[in-house]
Amino acid sequence: MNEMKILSTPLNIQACIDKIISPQSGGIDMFIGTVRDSTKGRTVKHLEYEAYESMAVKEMQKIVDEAFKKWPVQNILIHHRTGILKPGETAVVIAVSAAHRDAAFDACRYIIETLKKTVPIWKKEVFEDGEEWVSPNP
Amino acid sequence: MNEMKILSTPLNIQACIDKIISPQSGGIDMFIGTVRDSTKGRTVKHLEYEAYESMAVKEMQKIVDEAFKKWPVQNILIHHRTGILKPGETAVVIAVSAAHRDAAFDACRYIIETLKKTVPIWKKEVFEDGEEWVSPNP
Amino acid sequence: MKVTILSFGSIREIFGNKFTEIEVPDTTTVDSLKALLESKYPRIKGIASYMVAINDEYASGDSTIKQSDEIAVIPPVCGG
Amino acid sequence: MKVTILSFGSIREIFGNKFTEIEVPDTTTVDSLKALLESKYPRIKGIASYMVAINDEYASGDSTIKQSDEIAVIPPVCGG
Repeated sequence: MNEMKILSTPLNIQACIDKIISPQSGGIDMFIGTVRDSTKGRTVKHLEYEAYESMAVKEMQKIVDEAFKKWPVQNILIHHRTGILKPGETAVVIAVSAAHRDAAFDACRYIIETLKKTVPIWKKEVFEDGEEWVSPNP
Repeated sequence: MNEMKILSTPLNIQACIDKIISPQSGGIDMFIGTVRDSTKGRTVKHLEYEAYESMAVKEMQKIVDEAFKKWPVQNILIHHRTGILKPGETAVVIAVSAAHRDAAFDACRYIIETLKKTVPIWKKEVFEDGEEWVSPNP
Repeated sequence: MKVTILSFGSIREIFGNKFTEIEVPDTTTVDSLKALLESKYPRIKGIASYMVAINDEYASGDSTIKQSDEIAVIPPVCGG
Repeated sequence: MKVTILSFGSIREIFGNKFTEIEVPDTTTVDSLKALLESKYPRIKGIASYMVAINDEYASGDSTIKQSDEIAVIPPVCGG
């Protein structure tokens, strides 16, 4: 099973787990990306996420296909939120189930690393005194 | 924040996340260990988990202390269940929040690896036609 | 021919709109489209390594653009 | 002196009970306790590298046991 979604509503983490948990799995690794309240000492009011939805889902599918090729994993879910998110809110959930935990850990980490490089999603940090599109880490 | 618990009731994953999520964190890595329905081709009816509770919590604390020393992480939670668990049920939840995801991933993986080696918890696999205490992987 | 360019993030803010119409020669590559956009919107030259996507796929500089294509300008992505 | 031994998992099943009373010399090390247990319950010799814990801490073979200690026999652990 795999499911990729771009959502404009709050992500439901328990629902994500319910979708990928299975009696064939021995473990799930889940990454939850949340909005931090500060960047380089500046207080973040909120973040604005924007996605090129049709392409983002296709790029997510490529990452998932690659993960299935590289590791013996069972189910993969990626939910990414768009719109205005306040500090503490969840921007992304990546969950991977596998018979054995090493595959789940490796695939989950690969997916978030690659998502940040290839999936067309952008975020703008809004501070008390300005705003800035976030650049990818070099 | 850190919280280590041995529980005889079903683990509540959403409650675990609610405890460790924080506006200071940029990410959470969570490992969920679940009961598989088969081992080496044999169908598993259920597993029986047993813990030396007082010592298990102390050993968990040692692992958590070490993780805080090794990585810049913020909150760590370990909930481990005991008693009879059916395939698909959750035996352990490990959740780590950090400002940056690398620390969360590394610490979470370290914790589950070390827990399996040092924390006094045992499990017996009950099959249709017999039962067996599970040996640690060599 | 007239093509409509989709834009996002920092580039959308420079263009001023999510959809931008632009007149291009009938045979246009991604690289020549970029040159055209950069002459019209010089500020996008400040954006490191933005990409162009054609029909939801990253396109190389020598890819040719057809009028029926969905063309998008993609500043450096930063999801998660 | 008489000490009570806590046991778990496969060793608990061999002992037949979670709590087992055993008579040991007044000055007994972990290694000599293990030898005593192995002579009384030979089947535990089949369990690879079981440990003894004193007061919730893994104890080395030369640690001495006091009557007031909480002593536990720990087969190879396998949580998660």
